[in-house]
Amino acid sequence: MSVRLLVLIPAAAAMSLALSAAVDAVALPLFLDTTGTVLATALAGPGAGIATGVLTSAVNTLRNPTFWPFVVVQVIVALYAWLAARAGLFRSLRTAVPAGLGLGVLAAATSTPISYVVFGCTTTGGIALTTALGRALGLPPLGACFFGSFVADFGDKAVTFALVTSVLHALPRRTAARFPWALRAVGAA
Amino acid sequence: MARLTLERVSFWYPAMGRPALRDVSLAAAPGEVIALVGNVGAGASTLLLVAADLAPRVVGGRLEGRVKGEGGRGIVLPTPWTQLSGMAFTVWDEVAFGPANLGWPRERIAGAVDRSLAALDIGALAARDPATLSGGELQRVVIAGIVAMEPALLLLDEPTAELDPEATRLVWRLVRALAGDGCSVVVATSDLDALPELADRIVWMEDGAVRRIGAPALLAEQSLWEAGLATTVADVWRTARLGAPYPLTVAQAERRWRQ
Amino acid sequence: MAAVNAELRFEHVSFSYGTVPALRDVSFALAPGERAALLGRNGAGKSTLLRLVTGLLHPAEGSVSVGDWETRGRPPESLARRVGSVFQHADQQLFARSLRDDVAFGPRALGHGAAEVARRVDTALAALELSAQAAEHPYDLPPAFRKLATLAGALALEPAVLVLDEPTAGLDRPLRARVARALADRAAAGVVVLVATHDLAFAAEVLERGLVLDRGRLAGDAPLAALLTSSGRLAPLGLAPPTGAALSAALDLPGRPVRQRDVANTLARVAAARGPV
Amino acid sequence: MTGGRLHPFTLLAIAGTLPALAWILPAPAGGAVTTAVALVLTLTPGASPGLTGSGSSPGWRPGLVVLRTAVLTAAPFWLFLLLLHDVPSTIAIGLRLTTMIASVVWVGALLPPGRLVEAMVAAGWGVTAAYLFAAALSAVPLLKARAQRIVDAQRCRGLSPRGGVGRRLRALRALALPLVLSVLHEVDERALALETRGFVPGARRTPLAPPRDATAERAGRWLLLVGCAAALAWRLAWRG
Repeated sequence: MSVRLLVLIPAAAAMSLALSAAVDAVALPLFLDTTGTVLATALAGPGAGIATGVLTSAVNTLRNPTFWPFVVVQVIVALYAWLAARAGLFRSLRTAVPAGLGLGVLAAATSTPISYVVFGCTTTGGIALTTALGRALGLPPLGACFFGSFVADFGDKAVTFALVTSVLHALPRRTAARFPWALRAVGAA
Repeated sequence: MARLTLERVSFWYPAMGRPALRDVSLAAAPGEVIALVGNVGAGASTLLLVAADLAPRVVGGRLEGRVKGEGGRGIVLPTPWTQLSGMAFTVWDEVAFGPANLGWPRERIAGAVDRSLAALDIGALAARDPATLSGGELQRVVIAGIVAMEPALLLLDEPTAELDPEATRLVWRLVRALAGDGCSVVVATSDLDALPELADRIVWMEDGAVRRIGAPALLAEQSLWEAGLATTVADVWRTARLGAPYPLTVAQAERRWRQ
Repeated sequence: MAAVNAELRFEHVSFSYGTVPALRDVSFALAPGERAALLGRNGAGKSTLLRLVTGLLHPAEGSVSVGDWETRGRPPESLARRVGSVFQHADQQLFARSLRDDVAFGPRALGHGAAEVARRVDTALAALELSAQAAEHPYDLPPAFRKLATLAGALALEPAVLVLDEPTAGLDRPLRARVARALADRAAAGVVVLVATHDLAFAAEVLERGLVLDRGRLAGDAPLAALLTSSGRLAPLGLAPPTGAALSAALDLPGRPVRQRDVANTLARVAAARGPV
Repeated sequence: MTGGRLHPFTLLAIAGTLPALAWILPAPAGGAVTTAVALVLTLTPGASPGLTGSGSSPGWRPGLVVLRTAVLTAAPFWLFLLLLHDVPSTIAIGLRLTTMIASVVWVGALLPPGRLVEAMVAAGWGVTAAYLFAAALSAVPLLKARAQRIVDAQRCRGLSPRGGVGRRLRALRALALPLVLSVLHEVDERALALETRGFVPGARRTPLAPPRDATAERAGRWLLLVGCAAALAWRLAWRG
């Protein structure tokens, strides 16, 4: 592991958590806390991505004590982003956003059992309220919980993939050439 | 015995066609202060990275020619906020980061850290969290972090860019003191007016190549003046079309004016 | 290119971060075309004052106005029509694939049409002699050029007031001269230029008035040349006269010029009168 | 019990054991005990500001501040649980969550990050693990400040963060991209800084102030682990 790639991981993790300042400015219900995980995977492969995801969860737990069980979701996101990068899905928004929506479903499906078992579907206020709405619509408990997580997750992951795509395309030539996976992720390898 | 020897060195950054260094030869002796002067893009920063054995080893790219360094080397880059270790939550630990990596015993680390904190006049910041420092304070902590490793060759890239005039004078005094203790220093700076008292030799660089090497008096010569690299006093003296020899500093001008 | 001319006015402005006072009862006015240096130690309130002009902060007491616009109640994005600003580490705000696109960000955000945006961008790039680098990726350029790019971005807003925080940090002498020329040109067109800086050599070249902040109070408001040649007034700020002014004092040149050109001309005149040196 | 001077690994072991037991032991008795223990722990005077620096707020005894943070973080969960579940389930899940929240808030407030890094280095873990955790933790406040500076700078260029979702997403791009690009651009410089200061991944380095790790504490940590395993085995056997 070169020092350069080693430096990328905590930088990407901290950057994910710092993005909350941008999200707050535009008042959108997004987390973007897997941006670093997806970006590190698209730039340096699954190893860097998983490490970034785990690190993001570890540091995030200190701010939101209830978030550490979702380290599993970060690992799933890294693996999914690896497949997307190998398929060069970051080459344009047209391929990246649908991939992001797909990840949204997968992330919701992964976080639902965790949310159900650990939190009784009250991970965040938003998820609890949408779960209650699901129950009111007659969905079974687990189904309602999935509905709650899905509404929170699918938009977030789609925007995350779109953001990573525009980052990869905005990268200067010199920086992109230095990361092993960047060119393949945008389908230019 | 030279601390640093560059023989006909050329260097290309990765994915860049044009060389950033062209056939550069330079040797730095112990106790000597060499100043690299040149406009943006002249190659001074690249030369320092090569001298610090970071290019091409870490930065990548291709190097031709021979680079020989003797003894420990440390470089201070011009962006202090990227130079923090990230592993220290107090200024004292931050300055101790380098020495600790060298595996020194704790007593030696403590001595080196306290000396370099005092040398940069930031002893009062020792317990502070580096994340809470101003740009100028951070720059001095980064310099202290390299000085604490007691390098035989100290490389400085625009070390005073973020500093106010008082801190700038302190850093230049420190460079002179370190050279006095035998350290060789190569510094890239645009603070030309400080060089007559600071530098033993001036290296004028342009477009990746070394145009001239000489004593500080170089900073009053016609070709440097035309490139905008003369000291302020030399520039004023020449603009006023007064005769040679051209004074470099206010003090020298005053002596010439009194004659 | 009729920039709307507007006066920058502070009236009894006070501001505190929580309970910590940053500015206390500051009043001054800068007429169109005036160029002022904002001097003071770190923590004296320089950045706070500049942020009050842009609308990032609003005064606790008193008022800040740009022409007939009072900043109270106006967000920065609205004041951006009249105030161009560049703060420290501004190059971290760049994100376009080319210098031209980034400089165009401001005019586009203000809602100007493509032709007007192009005109403003070309003018701003030309003012800083960056036209040759217009198509380059900002991150492929040396850091000094990225800093110039953010200044070009502020010029492209064609504001009535320009506030800059250490615009010359990290620039070499030719690039500092470019910034000086661009600011002098804007001021001549009626723009108010307010620059917080430690670089007194740069200030001497292009700025004319000195506002001195000390622990949140306006401790001085005087012609800059007088300030720059008086080491007595500069020392408490941790500053010393720039080399040109120091030479002018050391050689006892009449009129104490501070601009390098003026020092050289006065020196030539006095030398001619005295006979060969 | 001066929590502050316990070895970092002991603090982490305790903060990990309590929630584990809260899930293993039968509700609601198990959860009630672990919650009580966790809440009492938050009263141990937090000496220096810990990982989250939440232990220091004037006027409140340090301990009370930590307790207050834990209670305020846990309260909304009880409310939402009532919304979705009957009372017994609410109590069972609520107690487990409160134990977890109180434990994390307690260790967050009590454990100075520097001590944890030193403990990792002293324990012989390569500098890599300590670097990854410390670098990410220390970079968050710096990058958050940079993200806010970028928001300010873009608004000063006319960017309005208001408007429809479409406009706000475009605005988000102009606020997020600069942060990401500047961080990526600096990766090289950060690597150069570490290299010039002798940082070699996986290498051993001199610990500056290794926290004292008494054998009793080390035994205690193993005891906690064994205790959890035993409780788990008992619970599985009891249910089986």
